[in-house]
Formats: sequence, C-alpha cells, structure tokens
Amino acid sequence: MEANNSVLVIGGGIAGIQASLDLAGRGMKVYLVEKTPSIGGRMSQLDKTFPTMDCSMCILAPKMIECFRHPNITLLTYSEVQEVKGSAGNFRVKVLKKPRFVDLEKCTGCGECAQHCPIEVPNEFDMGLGIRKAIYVPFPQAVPLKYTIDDDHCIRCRLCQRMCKAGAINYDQQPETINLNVGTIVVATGFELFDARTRTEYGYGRYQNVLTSLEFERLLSASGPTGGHLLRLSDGKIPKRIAFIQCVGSRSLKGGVSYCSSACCVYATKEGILIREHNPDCEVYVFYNDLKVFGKGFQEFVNRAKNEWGVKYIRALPGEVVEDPKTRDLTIWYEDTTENVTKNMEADIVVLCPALVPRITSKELAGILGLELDEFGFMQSKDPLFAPVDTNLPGVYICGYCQGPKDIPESVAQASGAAARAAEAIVAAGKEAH
Amino acid sequence: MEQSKETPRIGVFICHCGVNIGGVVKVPEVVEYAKTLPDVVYAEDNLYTCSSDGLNKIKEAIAKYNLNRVIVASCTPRTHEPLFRATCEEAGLNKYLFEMANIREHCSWAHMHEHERATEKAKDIVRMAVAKARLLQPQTEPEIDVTPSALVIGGGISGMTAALCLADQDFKVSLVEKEPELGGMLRNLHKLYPTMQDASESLGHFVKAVKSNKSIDVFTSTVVKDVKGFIGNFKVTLQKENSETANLDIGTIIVATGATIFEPVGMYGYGEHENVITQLQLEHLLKEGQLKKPEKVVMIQCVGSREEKGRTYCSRVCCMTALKNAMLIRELYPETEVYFLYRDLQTYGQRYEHHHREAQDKGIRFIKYVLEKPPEVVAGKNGKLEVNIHHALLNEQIKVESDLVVLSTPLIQHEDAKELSKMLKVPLGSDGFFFEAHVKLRPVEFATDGIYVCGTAHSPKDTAESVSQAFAVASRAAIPMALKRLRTEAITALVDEDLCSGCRVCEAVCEYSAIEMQEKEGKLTSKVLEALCKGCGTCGASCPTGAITMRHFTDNQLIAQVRAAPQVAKEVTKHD
Amino acid sequence: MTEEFEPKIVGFLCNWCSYAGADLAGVSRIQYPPNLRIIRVMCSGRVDPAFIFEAFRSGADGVLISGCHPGDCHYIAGNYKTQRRGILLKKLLEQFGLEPQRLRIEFVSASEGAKFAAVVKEMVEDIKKLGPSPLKARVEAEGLVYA
Amino acid sequence: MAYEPRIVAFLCNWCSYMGANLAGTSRISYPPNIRIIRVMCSGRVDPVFVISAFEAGADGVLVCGCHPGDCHYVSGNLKAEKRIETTRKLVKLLGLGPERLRLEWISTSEGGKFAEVVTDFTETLRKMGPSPLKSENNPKVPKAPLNVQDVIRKAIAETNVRYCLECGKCSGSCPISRLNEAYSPRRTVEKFLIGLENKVLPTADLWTCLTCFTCTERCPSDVRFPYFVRACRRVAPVDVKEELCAHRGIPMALSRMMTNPKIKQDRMDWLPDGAEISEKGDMLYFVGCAPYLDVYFEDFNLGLIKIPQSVVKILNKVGIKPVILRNEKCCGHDLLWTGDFENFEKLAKTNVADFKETGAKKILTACPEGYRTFKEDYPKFLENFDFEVLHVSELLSELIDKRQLKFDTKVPRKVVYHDPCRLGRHMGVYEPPRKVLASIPGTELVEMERNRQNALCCGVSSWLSCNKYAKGVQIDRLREAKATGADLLVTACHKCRIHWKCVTSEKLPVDPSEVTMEMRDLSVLVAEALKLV
Repeated sequence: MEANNSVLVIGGGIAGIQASLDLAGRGMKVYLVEKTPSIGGRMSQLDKTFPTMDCSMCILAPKMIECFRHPNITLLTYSEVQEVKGSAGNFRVKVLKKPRFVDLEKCTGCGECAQHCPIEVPNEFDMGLGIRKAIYVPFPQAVPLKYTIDDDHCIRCRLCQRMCKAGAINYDQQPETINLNVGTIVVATGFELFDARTRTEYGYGRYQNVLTSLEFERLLSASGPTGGHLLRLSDGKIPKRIAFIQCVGSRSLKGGVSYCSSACCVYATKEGILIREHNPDCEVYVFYNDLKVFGKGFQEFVNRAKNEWGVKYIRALPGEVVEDPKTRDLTIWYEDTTENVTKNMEADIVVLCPALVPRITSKELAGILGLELDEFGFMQSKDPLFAPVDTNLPGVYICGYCQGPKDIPESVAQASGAAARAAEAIVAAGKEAH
Repeated sequence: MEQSKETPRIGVFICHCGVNIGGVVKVPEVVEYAKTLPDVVYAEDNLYTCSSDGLNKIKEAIAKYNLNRVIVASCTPRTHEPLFRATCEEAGLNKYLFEMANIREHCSWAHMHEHERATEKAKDIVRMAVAKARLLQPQTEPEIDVTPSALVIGGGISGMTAALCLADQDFKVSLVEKEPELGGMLRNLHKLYPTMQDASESLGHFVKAVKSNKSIDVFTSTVVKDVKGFIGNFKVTLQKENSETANLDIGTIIVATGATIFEPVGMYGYGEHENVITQLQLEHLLKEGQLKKPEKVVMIQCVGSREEKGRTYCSRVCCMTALKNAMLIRELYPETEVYFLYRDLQTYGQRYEHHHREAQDKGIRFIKYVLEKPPEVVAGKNGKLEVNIHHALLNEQIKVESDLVVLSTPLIQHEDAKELSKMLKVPLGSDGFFFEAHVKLRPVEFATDGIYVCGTAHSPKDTAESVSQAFAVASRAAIPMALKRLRTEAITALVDEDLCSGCRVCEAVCEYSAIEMQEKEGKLTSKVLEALCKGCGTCGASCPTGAITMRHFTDNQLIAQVRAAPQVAKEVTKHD
Repeated sequence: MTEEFEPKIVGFLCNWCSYAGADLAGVSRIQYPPNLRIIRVMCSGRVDPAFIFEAFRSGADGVLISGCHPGDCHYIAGNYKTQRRGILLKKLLEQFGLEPQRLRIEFVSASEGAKFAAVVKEMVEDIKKLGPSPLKARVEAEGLVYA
Repeated sequence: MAYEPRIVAFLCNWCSYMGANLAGTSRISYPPNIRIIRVMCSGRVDPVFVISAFEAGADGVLVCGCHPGDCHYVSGNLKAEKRIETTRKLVKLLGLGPERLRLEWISTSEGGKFAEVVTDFTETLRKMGPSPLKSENNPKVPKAPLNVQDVIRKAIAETNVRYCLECGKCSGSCPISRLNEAYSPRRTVEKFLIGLENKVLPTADLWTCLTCFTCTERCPSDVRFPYFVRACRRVAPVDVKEELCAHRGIPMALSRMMTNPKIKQDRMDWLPDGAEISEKGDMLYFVGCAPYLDVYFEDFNLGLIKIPQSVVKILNKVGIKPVILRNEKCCGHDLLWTGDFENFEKLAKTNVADFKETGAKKILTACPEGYRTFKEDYPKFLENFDFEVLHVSELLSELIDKRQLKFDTKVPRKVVYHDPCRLGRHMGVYEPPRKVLASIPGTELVEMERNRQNALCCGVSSWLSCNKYAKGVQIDRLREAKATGADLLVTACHKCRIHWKCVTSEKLPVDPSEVTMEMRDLSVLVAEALKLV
C-alpha cells in the first residue's frame, strides 16, 4: 500500500501559500483551503513591506499565481474545514465549499457584473474604508480572479445575470461538502487585529481620523479607497501631521494581551517612510515604548527612517487622544519620557498599532482538529525550542502567525519548515507501508 | 527554430504597478512610444501585469496578434521573469522569446521626483528591450540530474536539525564541523530560554541522534576546502586537520556555520578589570556553578551593537539572554541586587515579554540609557566597580557600587566566513552575515541555485528561531533532490566553428574548463561542454575572432541594446 | 537652448551582484540621476571591448561596467578579467581622443544599493564636467540612428 | 480624681488680653481652669484652633475680643463672631453641646467682666461634665512603628508597581501632570523601583495624586498607582501632609473625633417634617458628611443638606422607611486616602457594629466616597463585612426598571452629567445615573467630550493639594461642561460641587460665563422632578 502523500493546508496567506508551494514543488498533492474568495491573506492588504520597501502585492502575486497554476495544488477558496477524523497518514476531512453563486469555470473575471451591481457594501479588503459591490472580487489581483456574490447583501435583482456574457451567474448554487483523504495537515490561519475600540482613551470608532494601522495601510495603497492618495477621511484634507501609537492592547497585563506583537514598531516605521514619500510636508511621529528592532536590517531601517526620511520617534505611550468636534483635529496627550515633560501635540490623523491576535476562527478550528492552544489562542508548539512547527497531534503542523507573532520572512521560513516536517512524516509513513 | 525565421512581431506590456510605476512614469506616453518602435505590433498598459488578468491579457494578445516576441516593462527580472516566461510558454511561445524591461527598480523608484526624465528613461529602457527582443532566439534547456545528497556546513543546532530533517526525508547528508565536537554555540550555554531547558542535555539528544543516523556522515575537525560545480552536481573537497581530504558528490549545500561573540576589549573596562565580563562568560560561570555571590551586579546591554556606525544591527538574543541570567542570579542569591541597563528591551513574541514580567517580579532594576550617554565603569573602592549611569527616563545621574559588571555583546560573523562566501560565490551583507536571495520571500536561500543558509550564519537568532530556519532549509533543499532532475538555463556559450581559429584563448580563460579543443577536418576548433558551461561569457568577450557568443546574450543582441541606449527617444522614428 | 547637458551613460551590470545592487537601490528608494541605461549581462566578464566602443560610437558620454567584488564573482574570476581589460581599454580610449574617466569599472555587490546610487551620482557629475563625448557630436551630425 | 474643666481661651492682644491683665493686677480672683493663648485679634481665631482644642480634650473654648466697633483692626471681631457661629454649629453636630464654645467681648477696662466670664463658663462646664473627647476616653492603642521599607516593598508588590514599563501613559493621562511639569506618576514609581524613595517621600509628590484612577484605568501594566500612593502616604512625613491639607485639616479632625466611642452626635436636625425613618430594617441609608459640610460651606449655599432630604423623601415615596443612624460616624474615606489607616479602621469597626445593630442588609449612600469605601475598602479591612452596598443611582434606576418610580411632570432641561471618579472609574457605575436622568421626561442628556472612563476629575480629593493646578483642572472641566450647551450640570457627588463652587467664587483666569453654570445633585434633581422638594 502506498503512503498517502497528499496534504491539507488550511489558510491561504503567505504562510499557507509557501507551505503549499514547497510541498507541491516536490511532488506532494496539496489541497489549499481558504475561507475568503481569494488567497493572499494579510500580505495582499499591505502596500509595501519592511525593511526592503518591496511592493507587497508585487512580490506576492507571482506566488499566488504559481499556487493557482501548479498541477499539484487544488485551491479550495471560499471554503472552510468542517470536520477532521482519523490520524496521521489517514485524515478524513470534510470541507464546506460555500456557494459563490458564480460558476468558477465560466467566470472570466471581466467585472461586467460588478459594474452593474446596484448594491454597495463596505469592502473587507480595505478594512471597511472603501466599498465593493454585492458581487465582487476582493482585490484586483485576486486568485482565482473569479467573482463572488455576497449572499448577505445580494437582492437578486439579477442585473449581473443579465450582464454576464459568460453566463456564469447561478443563483441556485448550493453549499457543497468535499471529502478529502490526506496524510498530513498544515495549519496557517494567521492573525487579526485586537479591537482598538476597547481602549476608549484613543477614541477609535468614535473619531473618524483615528485609524488602525491596517486601515491606514489601505489608505496608502494604490489599490486602496483613495487610490493611494493620502487624505483625511473626515474632510479630504491633506494631512500635515500624522502620529502612530504603538502597543495598543499589546504588552498589556490589562485590557489587551500581555505579549509584544513583534511587527508593529517596524511596520509603523515603514508607513512613516511611505507618508514622507507621498508627501514630504507631512510630519510623522511614532509614539513607542521600546523600539523593537531585533530583526535583520530593522535597526538600519529605523536609522534610515530617522536620518533620511525625517520620521520622528517619541518614547511615550500617549494617555489619550481628544478630538476637536469642530475641526476634527486630534490632540494627543503624552509624557515625553526622555524629556520628563507632559505635553500635547496636534495631529490630523492618529494611527493606532493594535496588538495582533490569533484569528478568532482558529479557536474553532483547533476544536475541530483537537489542537492545543496557548493562553492567548496561538496554536501550541509541541516544544517551542526544538519542535516549533509540531503540535500535540502527530501529522498536524503549524506555521505563520497562528503559531505566534512573527514577520513575513519568519512566516515564510516557518511555512517551509512545516512543509519539511510534513514531508518527513509522509516519507516515514511510506517506509512503514513497505 | 521556426519562430526565428519569420519577422519579429513584438507585443509590449507596460505595467503601472499601481502607483509604483504609474505614479512617476507617464505610462500611456510610454505605450504610445512603444507602438512607434520597429517590429512592435501591439502595446498596452496594465494596472498590474503580474495579476492573473494581466497574464491573461498577454496570452490573449499573443493569440490575437500572433506575437512571436513578448516584452513586459515592469519590475526586475530577478523576481518576475519566471512568471512571465511561464505565461509565454502557456501561450505556446518559447520562454526565451520573452524580454523584460525594468522600469521600476531602475527607473520609477530611483527617480521618484523627476517625472519627465523618468518617463524619458522608461522609453529608452523599452527601446533597448525592443532592440534585443527583435533578435531573440528560442532555446531548449538542458536537463541535469540532481545528486540526492546534501552537504551541511556547520554542526551547531541549525546544522544538526537540518541534517536530521533531510536524513529523515531519505537524503544522504554530509555534516561538516570544523571543531572536534558537534554542538556549536549551544556547547557554551547553560539554560535555554524560554523553556529553561538545560542546553547540554538537549544538545546531547541531538548529537546522539545525528551520530546514530545512518544517512548522516559526520566530519568533525573538518573544513570545506573547495567547491566546484552547480546545483545537483557539486564537487566538494573536505579537508580533515590531519590533512587527509575527501571528495564528495553533492546535490545541495546548506550553510549553517553559525556566528561568534564580539569581544568588547577596551569597552567599559573589559580586559582591564577582571570583574567586568561578557554575558557569555557569565553563562559559563553559571553553567559551572562558579559564580561567587556578588552584592550588586550591573548588566549593560548593546555593548558593541546598535552603534551609530559600524555594528549598527541589533543582536536580537542579548536582552533575553541577559534577562534569563539576571533571574538565575536572583534565584541563586536573592539578596543580590541586579541592575539591568538597556536601550530598548527586545522582549518580542508571545513568550518573551512574560520573562520580562518575571524579572520585574524578581525585583531586577531596569534602567534605560541612551546611545548618546552610555554608562561609565571606573574602578571604585576596595576592588569594587563604580558604575555611573545616566537614567534616561529620569534625567538623573545614578551611581552604583558594583562588584560584577556583565556586558551583553552581539553575535558577529566568523572570520573565515569571507573565505566560504568566496568559495560558494554567495554574498555577505554589510553586517557581515550571509545575504539571502530575497529578504522577504526567499529568506533561507541564496540567489545561486542549490545553496541555502540557516541559523545565526544568516543573522543573530536564538535557538528556537535557528531550529525553525533549519527546518525551512531542509524543505527548500529537499525540493530539487526529490525531483531528481532539473532544467537549467540555456544561457551557454556557442562556438561558430567557421570563425574559430583555434587560438585557445577561450580554453584558457574558462574557469569551468567547459571548453576543450577538438580536431575537425584537420582544423583545431573549440568545443563547449554544455553541462559545465555556466554562461558567464568571458570566453566570448576574449575571443579575438568573435567566434564565441552566448545564447540569449549574443553579441548582436547586446550591441543592439548598446546602440539603442544612448539615443534620445524623441529622435527615433520607426524604420529599419 | 541653454538646456543643461545631461550625459547618457551605458551601464553593463552583472546579473548576480551589480544588477541586484541596482534593484536594491530602487527598492530602497535611494534616488540618483536618471542618466544611466542599464544592460544586463550574466557576468561583467561578458563585456566585450567591442561593446564599449560601440557604446561610444553610438553617442554614449560614458560607460559603466559593474561586477561583483573581487573574489565574489559568481563565475569565479570574470570580474578580474574585466578589470584587467579596463586598464587597457582606458589607454585605447585616450588614443580615440576620449577621456579615460568616461569608462568606469566598479564593484557593487547585491547588498550595496547605496553604493550603486553613489557611483551613478558621482559618474554623472564627473562626465558633466567633461562635457559631451567628442564622438557624440559626430554621431548627431551624421544623424546616426541604429535600430 | 474630681473633674476640673479645662478651658482653652483665645484673647485678642488689644482688648481682652489687657482685660485679663487688669483682672490680675486688680487681684480679682477667678477659677484656674483657663489656659490663655494670646492672638493679635479675635479675627485670627481659625475654626481649626477651636476644633483642635476640642480634639485635644478641652472641655470648653473661650474666644474673647474687643467690643463691636472698638476692634483695633476695624472689624476683625465681627468676622470672628460669624466664624465662631459656624464653628459652634459643628461643635453642636459633634454632640459636645454648643455651650462649650463661648464668645465674649471684653475691653481693656473690663477686668471684672473677664473674671466673671471665666467663673461662669467654668461653672457651666462643670455642670455639663467632661467633654466626651477627653483623651482617656479614646486611648491610643500603642502600635509598633511601621518599617518604611516593608511598607514600600509590600505596596510595590500589591499594586503592580513592579510591572511598570515606564511608558508614561499615566503621566499622559494625569490631569495634574499636564499642568504641573514637576509631577509625574511614572517618575514617582520609577524612583521607588530603583531605590530612590527618599527623593519622593519628603516631597509633595505623594500628596499631589488626585487618586482619580485615570492612570489606573489606562495603565497597560495594571499598575494601581492611587493604591500605591495611599499605602506610601502612610509612612510619609506628617508635616508635609498637614501643610497640603485644605481647610487646615478640619474635615480630618472631625473624622478623627468620631473615632471616640463616647461621642454622641446631634446631627438629625436636617430630617424633614413628615419624613419616615426607622430604627431597624432592611435598608440603611448612610447620610455621610452632608450635615457637617452643609454647615462648613454654608456661604456657598449649595443646599448640600437637600441631598439626604431628597433621598429620604424619594425612599418614602416608594414605601421605604430607611434606617438612619442618629449617631452615624464618618465612613473614614478621607482618613484612609490621607494615609491614616489606624483611625480609618476604628471608624470602620464602629460603623459596622452600628450597622449590624439595626439588622440592615443593604447600605445605601448618595455619596460616591461612602459607596466606594463600604463596597471596596471595608471588606478588605474587616473580615465580617457582609452588606450589599448601593449607590442611590443604582437604586433609582432599579426602581425605574420596576416601574416603581414614575415621573409625571416634564423637566424641560438640557443636562450634562459628570462622572465622579469614585462612582465611575473606581466602581464602574457609569450607566445608572445616565439612565435615571434619561428617564426624566423633557430632560435632554448630553455628554462631555471626556465622559465615563475618560471623565476628567473635579480637581480635588480628600481635601488634599487644593492649589492652582487643582483649580486649573476644575476650570477645564467646567468649560467642557459649559461647551456642551447644557444648562444644568448634574453630578452624584456633593464634593465635586463644593470644589467647583469654590473655584468659581474666586477671581477667575477666564471669562466667568465660560465656566459658571447651574449645578444640581442627582438625587435632588430627581426629588424635584417628583415634586418632593
């Protein structure tokens, strides 16, 4: 009997993509399950990446497409893992394929449908800052570039159906359960943002010009709601000063999570540089506590931000942000801890860097798989030192942010690592088989 | 070579790359210009040419306008050429009939504030690409075998982890360690954060596993003497100290040579007062249980790292190591006061901040200092050290009478790394560590196929992170070895035997001995051994009769580019 | 008509070090004057003297050849050969009535984006001082157009 | 030994003191019970002198000045008359008997009158018997002196101070730090953490904290700074504290006096006619210091006493006859927050004993300080505290929910609600007061920019550090309230109103119209809406 050399990869972010490519690249059969309509994950929402300032989508897109084209990879987008039975070498998996109401074979991604769709919905990809139609692709480089009808908002006006020359629209599409039999499983479900609303002193949710870093990333992005023009959402004013606040909900023993999210100091630096690049007249301040510059090239990156781009750093976590109800300008109160004075600063936009936390859904998934989670909801490594990608379950491996805070290179590396362990398990199973 | 005979029909696809190019270069203008260039039958612009709809547009255009040459003007071929080549192949076009024009890294990003001139430059770049594309020829890539055995250089935790993982995937592994024993840096360590496992104990398991693994050959007290060949077919010479050498056939090479610790001679009285020691020396004292009870310990972070110039990088592991040792001291001697002088605490990730809180529980006194005002260590009364600290967050001068000062110094690259980097032809970064192919998406491989890097050879890392990376290389290196066969670039030398005078210059200059002489009808001509030829073209450049050229980088292709380069776009009119 | 002289420089960059270095300069948004036209070769050793003369004949005001640092060459020693050739070529250029500074040979590694930008800046300034290539006048007079 | 009244007398230098001299030179004899303190003018006699004399165990206090019109300082004596009048009310409330404080006009020539006054006063006091405050009635339990280091170490451990990341979020939140550059909770903490406590203890820093809990609310490391400060105040030099106490520390003195078991207050005059209260019952309404503050701040005429009156009437309206202690003691809040743990514990013990007497299960307060103290502190200091503690706003919103309280007349007002620190951040009671206000027909409830968790403090707590910074905070808050366009500022703490009234009755750095607005206590407003007052 042959060993089952097929692998289920859960999560279509950069980690899931890398793990899939590594495994497929060496001849394993990969099922890549992604719950949204497109793979790409968080990285696809980023404008640039630190510390190289590479255009995020530009370096990601080829990998996404490679996944799409790879003969050994089956993409199951807009799908969710429902049930997992069995054990290493023989997992029996039920995957729910949610109805797109669009025939993947027929859809050419031409976008006629969306042009005529009358319903506008806040765009998740733009963190709700922009709008999309009820029939949509999450973003221009989506993979697969196929449209999806958002059933919660579609009013069945059938305009799209009339417009679609390919006849791809099918309102009768039903949820479909796909049964898979795989030898190993790689989990890469990524992260989301801590709810900054709960830190009421910063007014997020109350003040229009207080944004989260991911919202701001979209604001900077060419494919974002403002087409890459840096404007204030409240009044379209061109900002003259933007301030970043670190550790919103991270490193917090109260009202947040106690760990450090690891990426915030540097991505704020990156966004700071981008602001200066967009508009050299716009001042940038980063309010931080400890600058986390531990990664390769981080310190040099921060030095460049300071010396070449004029990004200013203030060692302080502000006490509060207050909006002037008339102008919508914001006042930040803080103690400059290196100057020992408490003062305030006016800013046009305040960008909060919230803690990055495991996906809420990863808890559910852990339940389905029987995976152990740590106190924060990260997937528990079998041994944080010597078996970081192994779990309490043989044949199930973890990588990317769902295993713990890390940046893109670490996620990519760990994804390859998980792929290696999965391959090991399959090879081992092969030996037993003979 | 059918396509080559028919007249070129070139399609040019110019990418906005969102605003990355479009924000600086007037793309539509460049499109219009491209249309005026010789043999260009089609030109269009895309928001993202690399998006799947962009790629579809290329395929459609190839069919619709029956293009036999494709140019994409966007970013660097180093990241995107494979994607576009593959797209051409899907449309039935030989991938060597594709040419890329880099108008982003080399233009829009480098001249962001000069829109006019950047646009002019973009036109020139496209014109040069067209000039070359007109002369492109289809090529067939030679296939090569991959020896399913890996060479792992370095027997530390990274090297051993990678070796074990590859061995378990049924690959042969040769593990080379220059020291007489396996273990690397871990041999010096006491306890390992975050789990506080005993270093030597954990190490023991690994060494045992490695030595008992039949697929792994361990070479201790051995260095790599020479590396020849290319992915799948490396010829490696090892040298054991007692001068016996071994020759190996290797498919992939993993660099896991680790790092060493910076010696802070002359800093903070190190080398002057014997009670000023490095964190590593403290680790040793703790490991050996030789630490005598101090009344007050002062730990100074960032000694020789995060400097203004020189060693600018953060060494990543020092804060946690020092925290760990500070706590061990407090556990050992609860009355001992420990001062922790830091600049920015690197307690990242979901576990390390927790250790910081533990240290706070244990009453360790944290004081921030700034680069501009570092602490001073001077001899104090009765053998003690006087540490004068500028508390950056109180703006106060604080004096501590200490009897032990511990300096946290960074991990630095080994001296002999330069040698290895030359031998393998892989680069070192400005920080001295090995420089990966792509910081974001190719973190553990080199630009050179078949060579990989992991652990602290790549940058400072702790044990857990090194292990993670070791697994990563084990995956990347396994891919070609699992596939067993690979296609290599068809960029090799080509000899025109009629022109060849048999002067043997090429034979002399070729570093790969890829050229040998052959007797043909009594005439001596040079012959290229394709498997060995790497396509550098040095032979071509030195051939007096111009008999040698390079596939895909032929003389006439390059000269066409050369001629197209200096012209001014507006002068050029369409004609032949 | 008093438009400032903007030299055209043809650059041969080896694929493994210098071309990557130029990429890094761009990625890092390090700005430098847009006077350089880059031709990618697998190795600086590939640069045939003929290419260089062709460049000047075609009206280039300067030629930059950039390869890996000595010893780093992806092809073992291609860059050495370039260097040796360089010395000779400069002499030849002089005989053609071209200032030797118009040919510049540099080593730029994949991690030296900043250095690459600096080199280009410097070279553009030097050649601005030298003024247009004497050959260029002829090229333009003859209305030479290669295509 | 037989009881001999001890009289402390304050004699003005120009008339009464000379009068006393004359009595002497004229060999007019009078009882030796009097101890004379010479002051330049009777106007100099601060109520605190009187109160302190009684606290120290004096059986009587005599204040003598020139006859009206003869004052060497024009009208000092008349001011004295007013002050003594007020002070006498306090003495009455304490249950010492108003007669124990006497004011007399004695001129230089009235040696005889002086002797008569002394003789008569001595007789009166002899008849009245000794003051309940005689020290032997309130023996100081000798305690081992506190070890400063131990107290600090304990405080650092128990209040999470050790987890400080020095991010400065506290100082960036602290209303005082914004005005007073020298002050920063972060720096205070850091000094303690690295063994520089002596750079803090003797300074004003410990007494500058408003204990408003804004930093506590926001601190990512869960450092409970106000508790840390409270603990350290215990071992801080007392003289610094007394210097920084407003009203010469009278409120604290009053509280301390109540620790005396013999004290029998006379504090029920406020009870409105027809109001029904009971001796025993389920719900005890803790009136708190309103009767005293109403007297002490009578010039502000804030009608503080209307608060208990309103509460009782509302309770009666819904059929509750609350238990009210006739000899109700201070809750001890101010003593506790100024570091006097010993006296606080004494009060706590007697209070709980008295509560239990009545068989009450619920303690109701209209004062956030009492509420906080009973609900939060008592259980920590006493094992056997098992009462349900309610703030009147909680009770009211509950009654509204149960439809037991209905408003039938409109109150067409635009009101803004201020969250008292103790009710809001300390105890998390944000919504009940708002619900009550919102349910009054015709009333529009608006919010200040900084509300609920982010509400700004009224500027002073525990009568400490009432200075320009405190006043700065108060003006800031009033401006914010005014800016809402509301015409009525409602709060649930009588002290907030006292502080604001105080600042607005002084010379203001801003246009008074920016900060002066009508204020009302929540309970009073409700009573009005119910047409009960």
